[in-house]
Amino acid sequence: MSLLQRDRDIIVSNEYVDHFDFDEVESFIRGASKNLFISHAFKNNKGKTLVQPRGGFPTYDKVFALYKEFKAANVDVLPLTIDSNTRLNDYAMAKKMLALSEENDVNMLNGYPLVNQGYRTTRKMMVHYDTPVSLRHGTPDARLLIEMALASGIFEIEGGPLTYLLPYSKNFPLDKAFLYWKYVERVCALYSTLNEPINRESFGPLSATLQPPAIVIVIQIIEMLLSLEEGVKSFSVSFSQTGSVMQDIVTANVLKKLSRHYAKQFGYGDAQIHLVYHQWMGAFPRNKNRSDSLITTATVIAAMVEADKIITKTRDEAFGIPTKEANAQAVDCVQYTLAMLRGVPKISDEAEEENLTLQVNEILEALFNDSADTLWRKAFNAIKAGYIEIPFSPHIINANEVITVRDDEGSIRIYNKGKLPLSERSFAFDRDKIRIPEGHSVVDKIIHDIGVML
Amino acid sequence: MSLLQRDRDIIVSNEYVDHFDFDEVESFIRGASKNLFISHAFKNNKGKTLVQPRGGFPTYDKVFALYKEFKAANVDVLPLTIDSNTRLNDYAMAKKMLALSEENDVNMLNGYPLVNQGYRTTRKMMVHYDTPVSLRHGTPDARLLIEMALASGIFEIEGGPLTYLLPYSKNFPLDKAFLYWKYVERVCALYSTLNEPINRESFGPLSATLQPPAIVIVIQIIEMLLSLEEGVKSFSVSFSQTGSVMQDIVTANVLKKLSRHYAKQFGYGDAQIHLVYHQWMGAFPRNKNRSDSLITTATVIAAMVEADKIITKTRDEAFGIPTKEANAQAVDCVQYTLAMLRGVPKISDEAEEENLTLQVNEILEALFNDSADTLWRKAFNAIKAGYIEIPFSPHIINANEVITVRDDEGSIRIYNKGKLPLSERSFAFDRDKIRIPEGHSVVDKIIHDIGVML
Amino acid sequence: MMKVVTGVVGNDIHVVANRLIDISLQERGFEVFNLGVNTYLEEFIDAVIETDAKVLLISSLNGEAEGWCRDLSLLKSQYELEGVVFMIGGNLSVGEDNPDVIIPKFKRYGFDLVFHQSDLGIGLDTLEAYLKEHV
Amino acid sequence: MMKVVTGVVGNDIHVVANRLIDISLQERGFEVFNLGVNTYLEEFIDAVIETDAKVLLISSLNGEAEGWCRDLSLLKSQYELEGVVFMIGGNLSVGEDNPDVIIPKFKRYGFDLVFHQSDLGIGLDTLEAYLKEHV
Ligand code: B12
Ligand code: B12
Repeated sequence: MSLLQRDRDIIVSNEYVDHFDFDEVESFIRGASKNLFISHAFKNNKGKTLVQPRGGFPTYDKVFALYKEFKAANVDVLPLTIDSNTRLNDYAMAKKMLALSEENDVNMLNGYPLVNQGYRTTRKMMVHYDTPVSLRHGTPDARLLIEMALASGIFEIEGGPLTYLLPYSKNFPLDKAFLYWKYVERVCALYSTLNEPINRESFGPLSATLQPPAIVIVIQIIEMLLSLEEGVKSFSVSFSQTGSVMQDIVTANVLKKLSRHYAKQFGYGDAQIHLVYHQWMGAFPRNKNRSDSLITTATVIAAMVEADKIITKTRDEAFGIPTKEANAQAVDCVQYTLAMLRGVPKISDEAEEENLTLQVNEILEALFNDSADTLWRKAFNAIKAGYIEIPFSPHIINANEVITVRDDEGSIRIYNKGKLPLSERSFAFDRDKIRIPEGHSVVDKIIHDIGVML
Repeated sequence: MSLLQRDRDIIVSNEYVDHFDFDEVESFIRGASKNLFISHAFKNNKGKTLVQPRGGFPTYDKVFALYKEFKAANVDVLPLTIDSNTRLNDYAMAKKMLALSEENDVNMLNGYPLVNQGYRTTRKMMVHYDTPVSLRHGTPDARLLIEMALASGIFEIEGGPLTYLLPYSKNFPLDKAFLYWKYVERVCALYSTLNEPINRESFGPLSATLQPPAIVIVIQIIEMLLSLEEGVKSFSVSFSQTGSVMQDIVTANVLKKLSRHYAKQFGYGDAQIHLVYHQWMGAFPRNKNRSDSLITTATVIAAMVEADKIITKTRDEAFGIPTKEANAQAVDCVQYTLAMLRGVPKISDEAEEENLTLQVNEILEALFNDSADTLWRKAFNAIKAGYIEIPFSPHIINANEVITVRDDEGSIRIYNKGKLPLSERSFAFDRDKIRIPEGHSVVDKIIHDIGVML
Repeated sequence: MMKVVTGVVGNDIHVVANRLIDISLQERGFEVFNLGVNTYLEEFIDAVIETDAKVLLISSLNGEAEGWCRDLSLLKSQYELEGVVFMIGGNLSVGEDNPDVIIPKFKRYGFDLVFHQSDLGIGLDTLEAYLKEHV
Repeated sequence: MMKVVTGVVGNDIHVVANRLIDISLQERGFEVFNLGVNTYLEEFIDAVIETDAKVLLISSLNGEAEGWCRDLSLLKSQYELEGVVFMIGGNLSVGEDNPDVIIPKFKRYGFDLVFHQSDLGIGLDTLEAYLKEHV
């Protein structure tokens, strides 16, 4: 028995898990319908931006009904969003809340408690809908969760040691997160040899609040490399609407270019790299019609950046977990908009792209130059040293020195670079574009810039 | 008494018009609030795209209520859409239907019968709202109508001898239309000396169905020149969403450039020329949420082409005259979208713009070379000869030879050039891009291309 | 070939549907007399009599159909129009309105077949079925 | 300076509002003990006792407030917490819910001031007014 398998046996031996039958799972995946694999859809949908909502409810029946609604709206990829207790491996609380939800027909969880529900039950739904499903969680230690997901027929796993830790956790140890995600990558790689590849996706939106593109791209590339290192063959890098159309375009162009560049440089030129665009992930307006406008605007931008997949929001965003109807309506409108948009121009901005490329390369170079022996240790050191940090992280390891605000065009610019290893030149490019209105403090400006879509 | 004044006296002596007091009207305009003049708003709103809906109801009270709703949605320019009996100078029918509408509280007219309502009544509303109002009608003989409008405090007049005839009339004589519009221009020019200039606007959407940009631009320039010739100092050229983002951008760039170029060449370099963008004017989807998406998409494009004004549609478009609530909701969402959009890139396409410029110049050159002595006669001859015609005109003078379809990018291309005086080269540029799918007739393709937003 | 008179009633100039209706009727084997847009009820009746058409197919898009068509029964009583099928379709009211109200109303005005905001293909299928049954 | 303990309750990691609340409370002259996100009710109570704070201001954004706060009265009965103002705000339910249902519910759980999806400024104004009246 391999070392990995020994770990896996331990992981699934958990009081909240029924007997986990690895052989049965393997043969399920080997024979699974191609339609369950997003990697397959990417290959066969050349040109069409796949549409994926978010969503999850505590009970099986509610998720089933949600999927039905999505399918009627012509969804391309179904989501399975996990509740936040499961995200923090608090299966006891999840179990209690699931029971309450089932008894009282009220949602006491903000997502689907996949571990408590189990893979035998969940798989029924996946096979029934025969559509790619993406696992959305935000879990630093997702080992058990992804065993459950893959066994259920969910063949896209979102997240990564940085993107699911820095925005999603307060004090989960980062080194452990790296190791736990290594496990995830390995299991994904293992299963990728059985049928179509399992797709891994990084979570570019991070804390969704004034995230500078350079940091987003650096983190995307690190997580991509960590995944490809373990043998994953299909990977999606992602980012969310910045608030400036031009900055979205520049970010997409550089992210596409550099992710492919580094994959190749590290010897993974055979991997498929996809681009995912998240509709606005920050604070939404409290007017549902305006939210619809924001959603459509994001869709137009996704078409402009030629995203392989778009992840949608809903008109209920500012209020709470959306109803299935509101969620499906967004899918329908996004599909309509993508289908109706024609003659979308291909745009670029050389100076912006050059500087962003420079910033990313500078940070990555500092990271690669770290003396540690493995990439994850280099990344770990870089974060500890503050060479990489994100604005508005709840995590204690995050340096919290970098300050970003918007320039007059709405682009997010680095105001204080903290310990980011940026050259004077690449930093000045950003910094020089910032104008704090007279009589305003930087804090005023930050508050204003967070609320830019309200 | 001037010749013009003699005509004016005759025009307003009509059984449907109360005594028309020209002196009083003149002194009203002289002292009118600057806020009633869109020409003033254009000057002071540098950069902000003004938002104007469409709308009109038969009764005063309903229009008043409509305006209230629009103001709450932060409208920039109010519309006054005229019913179609008034458009065809059928004041008797308009009167009858207005009476029915008032008695039964049901809308028996699809707009406001301004002539029957009279300027004394209508002006009260305009002064009350103190906001620029734009007259939307579609009337070939608008002489009486515009006297009423200007006397009411409506200081933007849409239309022109071609744009309000070819799409809006079956057999109204074109030569008369030219002369009647000359009257309109003169009255507008006259009043323009009293206070801020009266703005004239041409109606670029035409029949809103597969209109090739070259013809739209040619017609915009002709109407602009005819207006400036008579002394108008503020003019808006316009076009409607083509269905291809790139074609919208190219059309806007060429329309802006050439309208200014010809205004200057003809000696009217002092006139203000504005660009107006109409949200999709063709057949709307019968799904209101999708209509909202179409409206937002159009708004994003308006920002990309840097329109001075955008004219909005509503989610009710496919169903009927919109409710005031639906209409105001569109205004609110368009304002939200314009305000929230940041970092919108400036785009162009050299090859497309060069060819479109060539096509416009070729047609205009043929027109200018006509031996007639005045511009309107040259234009009249050009239309009679089929040098200018629009697809889907109900008018008997329209040659109906030109056929247009969309290319694979959604751009409207000339398939059959009829008698349009296009060079082989500029025609081939369009024609070569057309691909009729195998097994389809051109008629199939046309029907498909009309329904491109459904 | 069965003769059909068609056109758009009243002060309505929406021509796009009219062009498509013309083509569709021809494709279905009718002989079409298309009076185009902006045609008054009397003109339609005259054309039906003149051409001896079996079907009068009226379009209205701009919402003003009612005002222009309420006198149909009157006209029908003044002329010999037995056996002619009267059909109307398009967008038959100003603003959004309920087909359950509109359709009976136009039937009362004297139309045999009424289509409010419905598909042209379905409308013409219904016409053909109706003709098979009644003529 | 009046002491306030604040933070985000339960397994909730939405930190943006928490940062703004910290700044706003300081600007209003409070001494702030910010426990940050992902803080359990017991930790809040411990901090209130330790710092002798007069206000406990809890945020919850991810919809799970109810599950984490229903035991407040129990805890209040176990510790000496007289005179402490208990306040909660943010987005207090999963999905869209009626404030008229939510606010009384959280009051029953033992909160003095409850704000569901309301403006921070108004919430803090109300707090200050409440403090003037009651303390
Ligand atoms: C940004 C964001 C995220 C970021 C957070 C990054 C971070 N670490 O902070 C990311 C992407 C990581 C994230 C993750 C998740 N999120 Co989130 N997120 C948002 C979003 C879009 C904006 C939140 C924000 O920063 N707003 C800006 C701040 C300034 O405003 P605010 O938080 O609303 O706070 C204001 C007021 O509420 C008020 N206020 C707050 N506290 C208090 C207290 C008092 C006393 C008073 C008076 C006022 C007050 O003042 C603040 C300033 O105006 C909201 C939706 C929205 N609002 O548009 C969803 C939202 C809060 N998230 C939600 C959920 C469910 C999640 C997840 C569980 C994932 C999921 N299932 O989709 C995870 C959370 C995991 C976890 N363990 O909690 C839901 C909550 C659902 C509900 N209540 O029914 C929301 C509403 C989205 C939705 N409609 O589904 N999220
Ligand atoms: C293009 C258009 C115009 C163009 C027309 C150019 C031209 N000469 O044809 C322009 C811009 C000039 C225009 C002008 C006006 N228009 Co217009 N226009 C439209 C629009 C956007 C599309 C119409 C179209 O071409 N559709 C494509 C064709 C193929 O579809 P269709 O016309 O709907 O016809 C289909 C069906 O109805 C059906 N059908 C039609 N007839 C029949 C008959 C039978 C028997 C059957 C079975 C089926 C059938 O089959 C067709 C094919 O599928 C519609 C709104 C919409 N539908 O999205 C408004 C619309 C028809 N217009 C409208 C109005 C009011 C006007 C104006 C009065 C201006 C105003 N007040 O805004 C003027 C008309 C002046 C006049 N004298 O009539 C209103 C009508 C309101 C109502 N019914 O309540 C509409 C609905 C817009 C709105 N919501 O306000 N318009």
